[in-house]
Amino acid sequence: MNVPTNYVVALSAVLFTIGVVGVLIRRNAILAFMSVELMLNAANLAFIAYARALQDMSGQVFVFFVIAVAAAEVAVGLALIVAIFKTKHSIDVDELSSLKG
Amino acid sequence: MTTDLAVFLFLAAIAILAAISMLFARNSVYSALFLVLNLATVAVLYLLLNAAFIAMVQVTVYTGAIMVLFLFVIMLLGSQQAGTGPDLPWQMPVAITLGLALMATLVYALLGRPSLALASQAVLQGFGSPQAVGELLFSRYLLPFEATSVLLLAAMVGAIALTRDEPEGKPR
Amino acid sequence: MLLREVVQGWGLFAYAPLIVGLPILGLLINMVLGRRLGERFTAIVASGAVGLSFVVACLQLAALLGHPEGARVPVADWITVGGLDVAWAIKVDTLSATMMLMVTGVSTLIHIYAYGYMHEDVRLNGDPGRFTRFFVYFNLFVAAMMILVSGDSFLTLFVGWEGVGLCSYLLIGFWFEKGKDGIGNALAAKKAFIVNRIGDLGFLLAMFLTFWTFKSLQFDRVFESAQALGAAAGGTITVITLFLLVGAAGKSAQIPLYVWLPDAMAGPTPVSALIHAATMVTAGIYMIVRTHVLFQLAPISSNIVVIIGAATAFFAATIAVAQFDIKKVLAYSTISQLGFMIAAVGMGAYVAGMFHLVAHAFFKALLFLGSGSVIQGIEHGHHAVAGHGEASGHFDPQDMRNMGGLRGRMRVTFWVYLIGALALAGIPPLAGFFSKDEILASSASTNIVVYVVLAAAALMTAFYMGRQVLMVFFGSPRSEAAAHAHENPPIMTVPLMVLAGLSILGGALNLPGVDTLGRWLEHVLESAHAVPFNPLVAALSTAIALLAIGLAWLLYGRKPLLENQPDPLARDLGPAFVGMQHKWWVDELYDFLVVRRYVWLAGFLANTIDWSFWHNWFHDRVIAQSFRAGTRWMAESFDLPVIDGASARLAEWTRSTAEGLRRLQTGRVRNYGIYILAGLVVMMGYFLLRSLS
Amino acid sequence: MNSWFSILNMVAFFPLVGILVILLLPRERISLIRWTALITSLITFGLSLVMLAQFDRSNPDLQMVVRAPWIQVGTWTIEYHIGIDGLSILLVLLTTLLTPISILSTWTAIEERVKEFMAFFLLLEVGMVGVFLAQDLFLFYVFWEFTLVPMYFLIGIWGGPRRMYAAIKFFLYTMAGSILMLLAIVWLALQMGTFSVPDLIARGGIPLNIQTWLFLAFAAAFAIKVPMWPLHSWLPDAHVEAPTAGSVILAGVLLKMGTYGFLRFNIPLFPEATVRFAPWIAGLAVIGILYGAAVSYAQRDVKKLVAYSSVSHLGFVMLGLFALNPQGIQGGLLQMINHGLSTGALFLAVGMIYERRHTREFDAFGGLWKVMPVYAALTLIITLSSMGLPGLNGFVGEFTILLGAFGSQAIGSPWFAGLAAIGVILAAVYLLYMFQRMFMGPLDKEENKRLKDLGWREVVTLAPLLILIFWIGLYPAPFFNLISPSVGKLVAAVQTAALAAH
Amino acid sequence: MTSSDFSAVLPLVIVASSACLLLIVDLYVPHGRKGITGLLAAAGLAAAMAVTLVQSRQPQQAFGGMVLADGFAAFLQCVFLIAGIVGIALAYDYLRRMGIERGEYYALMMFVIVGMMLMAMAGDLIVVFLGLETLSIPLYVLAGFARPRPDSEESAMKYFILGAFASSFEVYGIALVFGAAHTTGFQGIVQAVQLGRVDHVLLLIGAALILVSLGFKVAAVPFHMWTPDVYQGAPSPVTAFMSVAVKAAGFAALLRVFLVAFPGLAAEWMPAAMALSALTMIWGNIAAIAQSNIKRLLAYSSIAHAGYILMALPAAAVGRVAPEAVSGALFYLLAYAVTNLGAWGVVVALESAEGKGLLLDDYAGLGARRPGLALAMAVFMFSLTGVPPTIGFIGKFYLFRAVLDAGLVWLAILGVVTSLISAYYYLRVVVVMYMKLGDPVVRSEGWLNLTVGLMALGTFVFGLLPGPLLALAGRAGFWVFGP
Repeated sequence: MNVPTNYVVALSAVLFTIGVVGVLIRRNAILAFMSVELMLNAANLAFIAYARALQDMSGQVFVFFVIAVAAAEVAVGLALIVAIFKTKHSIDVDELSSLKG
Repeated sequence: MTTDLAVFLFLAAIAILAAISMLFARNSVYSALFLVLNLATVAVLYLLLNAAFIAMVQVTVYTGAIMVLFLFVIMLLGSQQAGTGPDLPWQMPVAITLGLALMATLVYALLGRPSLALASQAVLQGFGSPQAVGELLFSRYLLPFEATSVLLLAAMVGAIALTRDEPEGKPR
Repeated sequence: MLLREVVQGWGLFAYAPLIVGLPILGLLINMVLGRRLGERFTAIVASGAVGLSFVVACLQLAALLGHPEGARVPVADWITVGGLDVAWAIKVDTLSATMMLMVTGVSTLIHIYAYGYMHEDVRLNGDPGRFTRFFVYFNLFVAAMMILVSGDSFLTLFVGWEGVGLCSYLLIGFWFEKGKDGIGNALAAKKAFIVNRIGDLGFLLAMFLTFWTFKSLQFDRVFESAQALGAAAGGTITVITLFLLVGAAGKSAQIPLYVWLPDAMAGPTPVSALIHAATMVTAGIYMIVRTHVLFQLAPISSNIVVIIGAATAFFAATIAVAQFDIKKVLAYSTISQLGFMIAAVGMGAYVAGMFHLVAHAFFKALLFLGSGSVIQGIEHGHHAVAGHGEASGHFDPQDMRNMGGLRGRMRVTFWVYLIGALALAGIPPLAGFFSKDEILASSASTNIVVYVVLAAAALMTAFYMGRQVLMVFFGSPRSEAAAHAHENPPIMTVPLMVLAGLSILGGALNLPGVDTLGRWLEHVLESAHAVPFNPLVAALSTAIALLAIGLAWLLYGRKPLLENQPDPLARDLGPAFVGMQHKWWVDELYDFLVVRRYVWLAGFLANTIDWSFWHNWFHDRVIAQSFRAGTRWMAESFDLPVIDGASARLAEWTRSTAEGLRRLQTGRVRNYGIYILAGLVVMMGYFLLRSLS
Repeated sequence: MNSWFSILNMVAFFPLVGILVILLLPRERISLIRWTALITSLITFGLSLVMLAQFDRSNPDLQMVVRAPWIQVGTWTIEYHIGIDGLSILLVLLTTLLTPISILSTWTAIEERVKEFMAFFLLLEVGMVGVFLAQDLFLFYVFWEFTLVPMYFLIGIWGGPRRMYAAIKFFLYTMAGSILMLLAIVWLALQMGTFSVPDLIARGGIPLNIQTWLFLAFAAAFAIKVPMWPLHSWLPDAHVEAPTAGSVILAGVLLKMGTYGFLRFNIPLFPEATVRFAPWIAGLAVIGILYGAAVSYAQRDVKKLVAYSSVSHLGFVMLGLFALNPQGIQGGLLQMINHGLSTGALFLAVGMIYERRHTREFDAFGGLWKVMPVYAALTLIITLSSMGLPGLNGFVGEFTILLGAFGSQAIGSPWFAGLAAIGVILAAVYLLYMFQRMFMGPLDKEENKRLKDLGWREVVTLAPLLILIFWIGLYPAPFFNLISPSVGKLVAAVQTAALAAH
Repeated sequence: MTSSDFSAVLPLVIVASSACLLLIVDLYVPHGRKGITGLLAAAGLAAAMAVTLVQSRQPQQAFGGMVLADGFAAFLQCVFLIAGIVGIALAYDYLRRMGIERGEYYALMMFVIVGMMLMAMAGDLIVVFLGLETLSIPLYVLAGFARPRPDSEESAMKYFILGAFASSFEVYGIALVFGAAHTTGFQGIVQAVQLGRVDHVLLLIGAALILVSLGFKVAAVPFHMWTPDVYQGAPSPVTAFMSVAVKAAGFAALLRVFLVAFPGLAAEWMPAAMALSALTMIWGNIAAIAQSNIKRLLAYSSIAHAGYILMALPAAAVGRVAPEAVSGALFYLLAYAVTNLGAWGVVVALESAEGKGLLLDDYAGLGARRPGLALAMAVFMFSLTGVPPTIGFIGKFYLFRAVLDAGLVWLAILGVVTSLISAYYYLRVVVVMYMKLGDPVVRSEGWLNLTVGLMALGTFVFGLLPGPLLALAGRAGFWVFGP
């Protein structure tokens, strides 16, 4: 594909931002996680684009690591959600506000 | 406008739309499915950017495993429609404004970079192949690779610790 | 150094330190043993110590006859700092020896008298335990007075100066639970000390100036370099002497600082006699004479001294005329006489001043002791009438309106009192005639205005003394107490008789033409010039005195006052009498101008400025509370109503802002995320702007 | 003399031995604990007398120096560097004297948590002595701040009803000043490469504009401690709430740390700035003298009155120090001791009546002289000493201070001393007022009629102070002899620097 | 992988493998005896510590520059390991008391330490990222370890969401840096900057993103908001460990990345770091005053201290001062670790099973009830305030020295002024303990007492004689800049 790298990176930036906004505006914890995944995914896109442009495989290896990390995060995160659901019967992050002040 | 660019713009549009849809979908299941769409689109982009192996990983791990897990949890908890009360005041507008500011900054800065043209360079033999990735992983990136294994182990243990039921855990 | 060597080196001067040491020894003995060994012991120790001091003073006199230039007897180093070098040293010269003799002599007599007086007084006042304390203070006073007169430097003089002030304070406040409202005596004591301190401030400043001008505080050195510098330091010397005058005005009760002395009569009568008539109050005169070298170099100051002295002499006399308290009359008389002396030394008539000082000490001590005798006689009478105990309300044993006709009941007292009064009035050949005449003669030869003022004062002096004697001793008793009064025991009357003798013979000290005192003091007051005897002035003075006494007889003697009859003078003088009676409202004026201002200022500073504003408002409210308010801004979890004591507005403001910013630590994850994002956007924007510019 | 068993180390750290013993004692053995503390402090006092005996009074320099590297920070060597000279010896003696006296005063006053009290008290002594001995800025700062801690506890645990407020305020205010000093110390060391005070003085050569800032930073710490007007707001609170022994030490020693700081650090380290600031400091001192006196007069609580009187008295000290001539500085130094003695004694006296009546309001007293003659007489002497009656110690100090300030070139005008001298009158006004309200007048309160006069322990507590009050008042030569060589050296140095600056 | 590579990461290997071993052993340890696992974990950490101390070697690179094993890393590793051991000691009885005694606790804690060690020795951004994640993920779990206590779960969830959010920033930042400098190795970045081959703007944006993420970890304002909530909700021993070790790890990465990789950008990030530091000091200290819960108070205190340490970053931007500033930060971290761990120990001692005993008022009367414990707490509070002679004072002193040396006088003044403010709330703790009456419920548990005692002793003794530690920190500071 013959597209300027900047375009690809800009796309990644847009996706990243959508992810950021997603974390901030969705109250559903699962949605927040998914938004985080979107952010990571955006970063991966940037890695791949740079890897291609620089002819450096390192970028792709990073993506490999990031995906692994994402998997780990999801495992723990979902476990956490399940655990909280068990006690609170809700996954609304706004309801997690007994600690404040 | 070259074909490549047209393809790219098309895919980009799908990815962005999918992402936005994920954001605003009422039902979490739909959100998850939009995210799957987004991830798949990006995987196509990976493929086009000479990252075949990573594209495969993306499809199998992300779309295949992770998102299924998500869907599974959503179904399990029956929490498709979480959050019915009034939203936090100001949260939405402020978040979107700041998000737009961030996007503007990033996009402005990134587009203004000296272009790293993709076409002019011939891709090296085996660039992005599983073999190349594997070689790097086990030479230069041996330590991070090992670290990842520890990380995954830790995550596993953690997930178990968080969900395991313990009948005997009685406070003293 | 062994004592013998000392004696060999200094001759009899070597004993000079004893003059201070003996009274101190006496007071130490009394402090330790006095209460255990009884009144007699105490009185003997105290009087003995002072008596021995008198003996030592006589030894100094003897030594001076051989070595009239005197001596300086160092005892110990005191303050040696930088260029300042002050030692405890005794200066014996003819001037200080005169004072020593006079003070110790009169003191001895008064000590003896006080034994008798205080014996009764402590019983009348209901606390016999204080007998010893009185003599401790008395001895302390003599010691301090000796330090004052024998000091060889400004600073050691100042020690005595403040020391006598302290004793004065202690003795005025001796019956600290008595007086008006139970606190009057304490207030009088405090007033005396503080007014004296104002004078002391002048003295202090004079010392500072002296030191930095002449690099020393020792009299001899200061005078030497002052004479060397002469007119070159004229301005400074004028300032120094003016400050010294402030000091003298404080101690010798001159305008404007005389107000403490009448109040000081709250002390037991021997105190009034010793401290507030004979000795302490003359310290100012002594000091001016001591520093006459400076005053001579500062004519302006000398003139002011004269003005102050003459004005005081006249002013105080006017007040004395209209008083009814037997001691108050004497107190104002003292102030007036001190004015005479001050005027004299201001005119350069140092010898005359000193002469009057000594003579006045005799007859004024006599008068005070006599008045004490009268008062105690009246009190006895009062007790005899009213039975025992203090319960009997408003009776004032010092009010002359309650007396009258004591001549027959207290014969000795009457006679000695009469002698003292005539001496004070200036009837020849008593001591007062010669000494006062010398002052009048000097003034006549220097400034006729001063002469007139002083002569007027002398006229009033004779008048009020006549008035007093007539009111107290003649006529018939105006109260039951007076009717039952009786004479006091010899322990009190014998000293009176001795003093009466001295009042009669005191004039011999410096008879015109013989000038014993003048020659004696010549060794110190080189420049003192004796004014020749002026027969005209003498005759005039005598005439004035007789006239005044006659006037008094016309008013009070011809038709003695009856009980509750108003003073005939009030009718004759009208409003002026009211003014005199109320001391021209000076106390009230001071109270209004100074005391109340200061009380208000102190209260304002303390309560408003320091506490309300600075402590409570600025520190506790502005600093601490704005702090707490800011805190609540950032982390809203604290109970807002807790803001204790905050003004309503501040609280409201805090509340509303805190309410508005409640969202900061809301506990909502998504809010927290906003902060992260905002931080990022700001930082990134900043970076971008920096890198682009 | 670089031995760890040097006498200075012994003086400074012997109380630690006592603390150790106290900590090992069971807390119920109150009397044993008290005796241990008392004996420890007495031995410390004895050791300080040994130190005095070894002191060479003709030598203006530091003596008995112990100097050893302590901490290496980067290129700096922070040293354990202590020594004594004429500027500090009297203050050390004052500290070691007041400590046993204060401990004795707590015999019946402190009944709760005696163990902690005594431990903190001895700890405080270590800190105070350390402050006066330290010759390394860092070490000094450590001791300086360290004294806050035990004092904070003494006020906070054993104080009056508002003790927490007072304790925190005391801590915060003092710390507020000293942190600026810390920065200045670090800055100084960065520029000069050493913390050693003698070395810094010897090296000199700090430019005037920098001296100005450093002077102010140091002054911030010391002026709050003194406290100079208008930084005195913490003082009445701390004094009123502190237990008697705490007040005695606070007034007697801790405040002196401020004035000592000016003398030891500000003046020799920043001589040009000192000369430049002298009139300003003198001005503040004079305001403090008059203001403190006026405010004292309006107080109705005896302890508060005495507390405010410290503002006035320390104004004299500051005025003397910044006269920058031998009279002023020696007077100031002596006045520090005098104030420690007389105000310390006043606080003791107030504590004695407080213990009997549990109030300090004037209105509760009156006519006490009648029932407590010994108490009244002793208090009178102390009061007179405090108001500077000649023949007692206060006069010697005040007179020399005023004399020095009057002719001081650094202050530049006799007006300062002239106005300050009015403070002498005002002192008489408020002190005599206090005496009158407490001891004179009729004895009309029922509670007062049965008061017991002082017991032997209380008289013994006051006796050493009274002896010194008379001694210094009548024969101060030994004291002046101790301090004059060092002061002479200091004055010479400052004057050289001042000349060089002009 | 060569043997030198291996030796460079030996401590890390020890910790990781003992963690794995622990997982296995734990299966055979019966319930109620899980303490054994704790002891084994502590032994593993101690072994790693011993190795670290013995190694104490010349700076070296391993794994092709992925790892920089130097004094800096070794120093911080010691801090982590100490924190870990203390975390175990505090948890030993606490877990049983709270009914959450599970063997995974220790294993997870060791995984966290592995992550931290990776961060401290990272020579490449990817290692930083992986270290960060290895640190964070088990830590999320640990925060929620007291489940089903709602507070604990809430704390874990908050931490998780925000943590993941923040690390995504880092990933994106690394991507941009990779694009800008063509590498993620520190040395590569430096060389690229020197050779001018680098896209400055891109690099800056990447740096900003990384700064946000690391700022989150060290709890710098405005990325700190999670701290009080998470600290409050997490089990106290975890909080103790977290407040010390995570902060240290965050600073390790922050200092490494910004001083080793991005010195070329100092002109830009220095003002930002200054602002962050200033804000953090102000906010942390002021907000702490209003707290009535001791855990929240210590959380804000922890934020405030992050502000102080952050001062080292702008100071280090002045090249001459850099080693000094880094040493200052390192020493401060150690000082903070010792002090804060002790303070949390006291918190643990007072926390009762129901999660009660955490209010400041619950400390009333501690001075009378448990003088030793109260004294220790007082020492910690004074140390946190920075009163000599405590280690906290030396830490501040050393740090301010660097800051002043760098000419940042106003920052130093702000630092001292805010530490004055901090005195207010630290003293309040002391006030409550000693000057208020109360009857607190206090545990007396062997390990706990020992730990608190040791920390108090350390706080005091190293405050008097900080020489050796200062020397260590000094050398570590110099070594960060490589041979």
